[in-house]
Amino acid sequence: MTSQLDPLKQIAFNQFVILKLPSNNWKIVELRKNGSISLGKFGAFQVNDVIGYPLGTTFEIYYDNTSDITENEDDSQNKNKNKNKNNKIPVGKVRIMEEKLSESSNNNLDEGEELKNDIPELTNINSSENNKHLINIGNKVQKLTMAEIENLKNKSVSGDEIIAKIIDSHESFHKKTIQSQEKYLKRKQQKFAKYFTVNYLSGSALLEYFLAKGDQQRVMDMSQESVGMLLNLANIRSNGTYLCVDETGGLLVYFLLERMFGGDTDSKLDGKVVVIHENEHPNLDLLKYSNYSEEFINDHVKTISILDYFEPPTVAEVNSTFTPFSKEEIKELKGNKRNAYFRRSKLYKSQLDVVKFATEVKYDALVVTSTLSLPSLIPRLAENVHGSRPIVCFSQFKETLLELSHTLYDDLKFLAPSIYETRCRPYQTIRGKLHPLMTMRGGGGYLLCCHRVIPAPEPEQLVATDNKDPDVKKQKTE
Amino acid sequence: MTSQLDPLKQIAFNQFVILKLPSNNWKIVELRKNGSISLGKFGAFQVNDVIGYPLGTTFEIYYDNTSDITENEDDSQNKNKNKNKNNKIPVGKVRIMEEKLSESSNNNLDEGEELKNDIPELTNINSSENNKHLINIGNKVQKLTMAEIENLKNKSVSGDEIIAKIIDSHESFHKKTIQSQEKYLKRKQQKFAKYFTVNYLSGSALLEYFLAKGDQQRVMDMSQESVGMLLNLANIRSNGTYLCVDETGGLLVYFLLERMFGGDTDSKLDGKVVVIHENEHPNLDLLKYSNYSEEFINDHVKTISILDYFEPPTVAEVNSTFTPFSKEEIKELKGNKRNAYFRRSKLYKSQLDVVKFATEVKYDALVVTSTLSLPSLIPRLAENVHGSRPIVCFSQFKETLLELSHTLYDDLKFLAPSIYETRCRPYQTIRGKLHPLMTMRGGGGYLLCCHRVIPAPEPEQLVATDNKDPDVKKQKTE
Amino acid sequence: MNSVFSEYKDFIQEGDLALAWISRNNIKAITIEKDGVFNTRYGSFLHSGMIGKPYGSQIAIRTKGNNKFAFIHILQPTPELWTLSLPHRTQIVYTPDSSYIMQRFNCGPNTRVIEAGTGSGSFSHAFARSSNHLFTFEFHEVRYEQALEEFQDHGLIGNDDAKSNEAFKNVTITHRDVCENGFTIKQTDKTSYKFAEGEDEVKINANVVFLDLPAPWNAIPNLDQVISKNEKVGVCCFSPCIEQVDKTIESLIGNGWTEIEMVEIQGKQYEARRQMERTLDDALIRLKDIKSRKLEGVERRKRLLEETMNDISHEEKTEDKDSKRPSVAKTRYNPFGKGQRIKEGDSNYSWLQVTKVESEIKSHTSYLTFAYKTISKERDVELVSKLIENSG
Amino acid sequence: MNSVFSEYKDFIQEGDLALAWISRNNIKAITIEKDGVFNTRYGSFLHSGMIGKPYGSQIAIRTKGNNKFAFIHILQPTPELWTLSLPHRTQIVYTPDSSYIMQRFNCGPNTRVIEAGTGSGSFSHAFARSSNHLFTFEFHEVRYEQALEEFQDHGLIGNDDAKSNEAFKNVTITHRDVCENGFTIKQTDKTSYKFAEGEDEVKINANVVFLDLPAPWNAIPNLDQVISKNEKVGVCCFSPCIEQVDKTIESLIGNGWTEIEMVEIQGKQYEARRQMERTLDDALIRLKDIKSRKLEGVERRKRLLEETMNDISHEEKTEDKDSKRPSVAKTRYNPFGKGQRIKEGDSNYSWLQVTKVESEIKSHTSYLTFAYKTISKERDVELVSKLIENSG
Repeated sequence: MTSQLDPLKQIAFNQFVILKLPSNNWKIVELRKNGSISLGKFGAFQVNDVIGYPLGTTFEIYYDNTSDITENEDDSQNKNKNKNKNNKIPVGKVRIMEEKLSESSNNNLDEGEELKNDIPELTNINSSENNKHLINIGNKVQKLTMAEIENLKNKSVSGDEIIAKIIDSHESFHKKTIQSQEKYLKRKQQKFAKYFTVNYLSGSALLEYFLAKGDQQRVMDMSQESVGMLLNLANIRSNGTYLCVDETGGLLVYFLLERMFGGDTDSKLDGKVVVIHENEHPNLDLLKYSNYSEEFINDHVKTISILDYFEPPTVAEVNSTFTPFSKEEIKELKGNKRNAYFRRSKLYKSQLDVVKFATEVKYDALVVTSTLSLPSLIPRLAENVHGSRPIVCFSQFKETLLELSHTLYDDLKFLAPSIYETRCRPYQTIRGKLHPLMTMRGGGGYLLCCHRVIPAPEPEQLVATDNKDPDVKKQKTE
Repeated sequence: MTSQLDPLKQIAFNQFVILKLPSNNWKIVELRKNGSISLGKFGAFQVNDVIGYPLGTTFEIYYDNTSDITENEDDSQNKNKNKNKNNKIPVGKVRIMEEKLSESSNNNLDEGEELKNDIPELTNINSSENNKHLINIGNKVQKLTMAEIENLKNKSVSGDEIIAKIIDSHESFHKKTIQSQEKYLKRKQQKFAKYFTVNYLSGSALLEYFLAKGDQQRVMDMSQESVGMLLNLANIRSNGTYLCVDETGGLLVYFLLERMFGGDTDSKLDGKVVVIHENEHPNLDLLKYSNYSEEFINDHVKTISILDYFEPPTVAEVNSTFTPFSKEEIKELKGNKRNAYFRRSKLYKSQLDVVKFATEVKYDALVVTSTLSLPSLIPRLAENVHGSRPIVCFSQFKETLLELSHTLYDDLKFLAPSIYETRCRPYQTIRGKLHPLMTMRGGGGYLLCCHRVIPAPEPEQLVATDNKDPDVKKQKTE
Repeated sequence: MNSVFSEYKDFIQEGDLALAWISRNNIKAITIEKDGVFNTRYGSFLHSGMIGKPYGSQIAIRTKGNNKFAFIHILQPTPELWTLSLPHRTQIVYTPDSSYIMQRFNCGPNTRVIEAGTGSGSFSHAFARSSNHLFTFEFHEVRYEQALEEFQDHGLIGNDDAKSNEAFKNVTITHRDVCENGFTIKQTDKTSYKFAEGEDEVKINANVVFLDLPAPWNAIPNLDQVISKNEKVGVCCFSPCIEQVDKTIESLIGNGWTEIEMVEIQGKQYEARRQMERTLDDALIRLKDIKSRKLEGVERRKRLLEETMNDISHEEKTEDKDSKRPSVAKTRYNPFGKGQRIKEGDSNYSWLQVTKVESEIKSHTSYLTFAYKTISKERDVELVSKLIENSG
Repeated sequence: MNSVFSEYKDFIQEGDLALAWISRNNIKAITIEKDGVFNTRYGSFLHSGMIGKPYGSQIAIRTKGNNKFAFIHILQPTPELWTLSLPHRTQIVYTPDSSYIMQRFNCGPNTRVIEAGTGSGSFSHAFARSSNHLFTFEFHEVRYEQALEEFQDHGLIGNDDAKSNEAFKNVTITHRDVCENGFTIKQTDKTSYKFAEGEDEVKINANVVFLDLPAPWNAIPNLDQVISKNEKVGVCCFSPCIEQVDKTIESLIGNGWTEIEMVEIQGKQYEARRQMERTLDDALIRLKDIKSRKLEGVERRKRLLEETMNDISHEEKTEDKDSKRPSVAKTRYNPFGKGQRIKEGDSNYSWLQVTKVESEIKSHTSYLTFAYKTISKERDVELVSKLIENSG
């Protein structure tokens, strides 16, 4: 194999990446050789131009006269975006842009506040004088017409240059208060800036993508901090075999695989995730965004329906449906017959896998994001969890975990179920203007964690009376 | 009436006040003329010596040789404290002491941190050099013996002076790190300082007293912020008539009266609190700490058992039990007969009050802190709440309010029940070392608030189908 | 003029300021007029249909277009409801903060409050309810005029600070930059205060101070002139950024304020919801049902195929099942109503009660920095002596 | 030596480091020895009774003194359980913080981590689990020695950073003041690293950096030498005070780090409890019962009194009832078990499930300041050209 790009570090072909746009929106794209990607009002670029740079790089799109402004042929993934009049976005060139200093300047900036560092001519006058003489100005005093701005946008000008021109032509800009100047700049930057950041499509980025879209329900209102805590509490390692219920369309599995294999499709580590699903077919759609090969997924992810899992066939039953042929017999098979044999053989092996994962394997953790009633589900799934291994359930609602917690308390096979809440509180991280963001998404869900244990056989009657705590109360070491 | 002290502003006789001690403990005492109050290891003082100073003043106790060190006669309230060997605490003199700059220095200081401003010779070296050469020192290097310290304590020396001496005699003090020096000082200050602050016994102070004692259950795990929000959401004013269930031993009523009358027993405002209780007798014990007269309480607080409230006698029934005498008849009554008549007359009037408050009065708010099942209690109590008036329930557990919330949602007499959580997060407020306190009490409870409304008679069938929101969905003003 | 904020009213009357509750996030202030109309997207509510009804009444009309009904509730304003009715873009001190500040200062009929600046006036209403007098200062002239008019309309403006049973009219608003010019109010000032004959300066004697200013440290030195001298006075500074807190603490220390403590208040609101209880057993039965129906279909198709063709191997027929599934309903047993629109709480299903926090929470409003000061720590020795001598 | 931290073990074996779970707040590390004894207040647990049992087994003994049983559970350590077993006075990075940091950095088998300082080593265990290699630095010599020994005992120390299926031994600990002397590890250093022949300096190439230092701004300038050059590298600084955050941001900006964001993590833990459901109707019946029994008592006493005395007025007898109440049980109907000790969940009563937060919560641990840096934003033009030319 020749020298290759490392898709975990560099922007590589045939990789899904997530783009961050000036509007703070996210866009997931696949990087196809010779393709181009349209970002709508933020311009369009050639995929080849960004390949090889480190993941996380921010590019500015610019248009100069020498460059042949090719019309964007548009990827299928962008079709919906371009229904408006100008459905051919000119494809520009890209150059590397220095990132904003503060995360807040892109993402988490509160209304009416702007990164001071970016705009050195604005000083922070901390006095009530500030907006005493505030003037209420609209767009009227703006001398550049929209047509002129559009023209600038299609010329060789960067977003920052356009903004500078707008400010120059804005009569009363300098009469505005600092705060409203900042607001104005911010708005204009978001409107005209043509830059994007190519980020690694981590589980967290994928989660953020859905949350930013307002699609909380799809990901069960899970937060990054909750899933991080789930993975740690479940002691997820590269070499474990984990039982999993995932109602987030594969996002939980995406997270598990990332933690176990680092997103590396060539990983030689041998961990496994066994996914139990309540419908006929599993829904792990989101794995399509991962860079794992089909082979990798077949090796490391097994899916079994609850019916097959809880009422598996016996080995004898499976064997009765299929008799492996000898090598010679296989050789003799031709065409359809041969294909049919291999299909049946594959089905047979997967049925044997069902038997194995449903009856033989003891799991190293049970991790669940499910809207099925947990008191009915968890104790039965936990049967095959090895002693001392963690059980971690995520739920959007504390009340569902409360129910579960009481059920597990009353069962000596579970040690000390506890409900956890973890919340991340981001700050506007600008020196001189530090404070927590004024608004945040609510929610984020809750976790229940306990350990599977094996009750001592002897004195059960004594313990059973004490359902709050399976251990001796007040017992202390000397 | 001659010039008097204002017990809302100044330390006055026969007033309950709450003392703050150097240990950050609280102590409630009544200020009896010519009495003395013992603070145990923090000394003792004469009540007369503190009378007339503003509430909130901090006093230092000192002992000089000229003062006759009278033995503390000890108030009944301090009896338990003094069972140890030295049950006569010498009564010292007091002088006004300047308060600590930061609340944190008394109260909320995290382990291992100390008010820099107090100890100017300590500088904050922000380097990992700090405790590189940390020496583990115990009490061994302390040259003053405990006896010597006790001697100093009984002499004319203030706490700060003792500490200075201890530092002088402490060989390795200057070898300690800043942090451990601070810790050491803090510990010594708490041990030897003899000062106390005389605070107004507000509802919040009384609440804090129980919380600091670890008596969360007694006050239903209520926090100051929750009760403050309850009073605001319930729109408590000086001129309302409020229906109340108080399972905190009168603390909620204490808060209501404070908000309504400002703690002023001479108030001419005419608000009323009607307390419904589930036992034979109401428990408003904590009102004993208030400075209200019996007359004031009789005028403004009415207590009715749930039985009398929900199944009140009729006016006719009450009238049948008692026939008022004419003035002449009363004049003729003598001795026991006369007393008995007045007792029966009082009972009669209170029975008429029961009828009035149970059947006639429309209340201006319903405020409840009760462990009775709220879905069974609130709708019935709310019958007599006037339209547009708030209903606010405090509960230790969100789940009890959740139940209630569903019940009220399904009833058109209640508008938009919502559950509120409010939490105060105090900071270590020391310049250069600002951060939220590392640990806090959990809990604080939850509130449910809604407004009593009067359903429109006509189209009930339509509304009843929409139990989530009695209003038209998506309806907007133009 | 009556104040709807200081008196409990039973019935909706002409001239009242009332709140029309359309939904949780849509509450509008209306003044009740005989011929008034309150227009909403769904139709018009005539004020005449409200007058005379008790406060809290639900008002129903037939909606435009279809034959359904639309409802609003008419409420008497309270400071808290008033706050909710303000447009969210206004800078507002919300109830979790305002109620905590009021509680911490034991606000009640003896409290004399200074507030700077007035801003949207939402906190002013709450302070007015629970104080002897509120002195509020606004440096922005237009906002001053607006607030003055509003407070007058709301019946709050007045010198009446007697502890009486009358409706309180206990708010004074003054146009002032308190950082530059302090808090004293004189005859010559632009203020709502009505000076009495010979009265030259208002005796403010505040015991509670609330500073909602970008630079409170400039106002703090001016407080000594106007706060009560012989009692403990509290101040609270309301600042969004931590650097402001630091400068505030510096100023408080420099000006002799003590017991300095900064806190944050975090308020959350939850809605009661229901989540369907879906048991494992039901899910299993459902899968079995699907499986058996599928097998039936396969069998039937197999028979059909066998009847009509003979050239395709047995195996392919089986493998093909997915693409040629029969068109019968996929499942008969549907315990969770999959594929149907189930209304939350539908009584055909069982539900667990759950709480759901708002989708967007106010994670930060401002830092609250509290401090206290007692200017004079003297006592009236003569009075105290007299009290001690008196028997009692 | 096997690492109990990097391999799943099924059975308790001699030599294992195990955790004895006594209660939620009392978890002790023990090394299983043939003749070992684990002493608790209630009795002694013989290791021999544990060996050979599966991990997670409950171990029972008869308690001292009485004839009851005492139990512990024997668990295999995980980084999270290990953290719980540490004494609380130690400065520990707790799971809500550590798990968030690891998630934000997508920690996994390709992550190369720098940690300074090692401290209690609790976070080191979690990093070791999910990284290619962990380079941890501790400036305090005694703590360095302790941590080195502990990591060795736990089977974590080693140069093995191959992506293999073998037990990871992927921790290097170095004694170093990283503020003063940076992060490079050389032959001459006091370190656990085993240098290969001719290897003079460790190739750290970290892509994740965690700084738990009082003055991270002194260490930040030293990072460029040891972080990976051709990828985006993340740093997280862990500081309790806001002023430290400010200085950290200043330093990060000065040293070319971007996307700076500070966050706080707030973790809470809830316990499931039950609260008795006490209905109004039951309370009413109870009061009626009390009332009727009281009337009975009054009537009976009245009869008694009337039989024996004649000189007390009727009224007084009635009024006296409180002091001369008959001695019969006060209530017969006692739906809430008043005056009795009711165990939470007692099946004679009905209960509502409730959650209760810990009585003391960790309201603040530290501020987490994140930033990112890509030292080289070049691309290998030749390689990219080749890739583009290849058909694909």
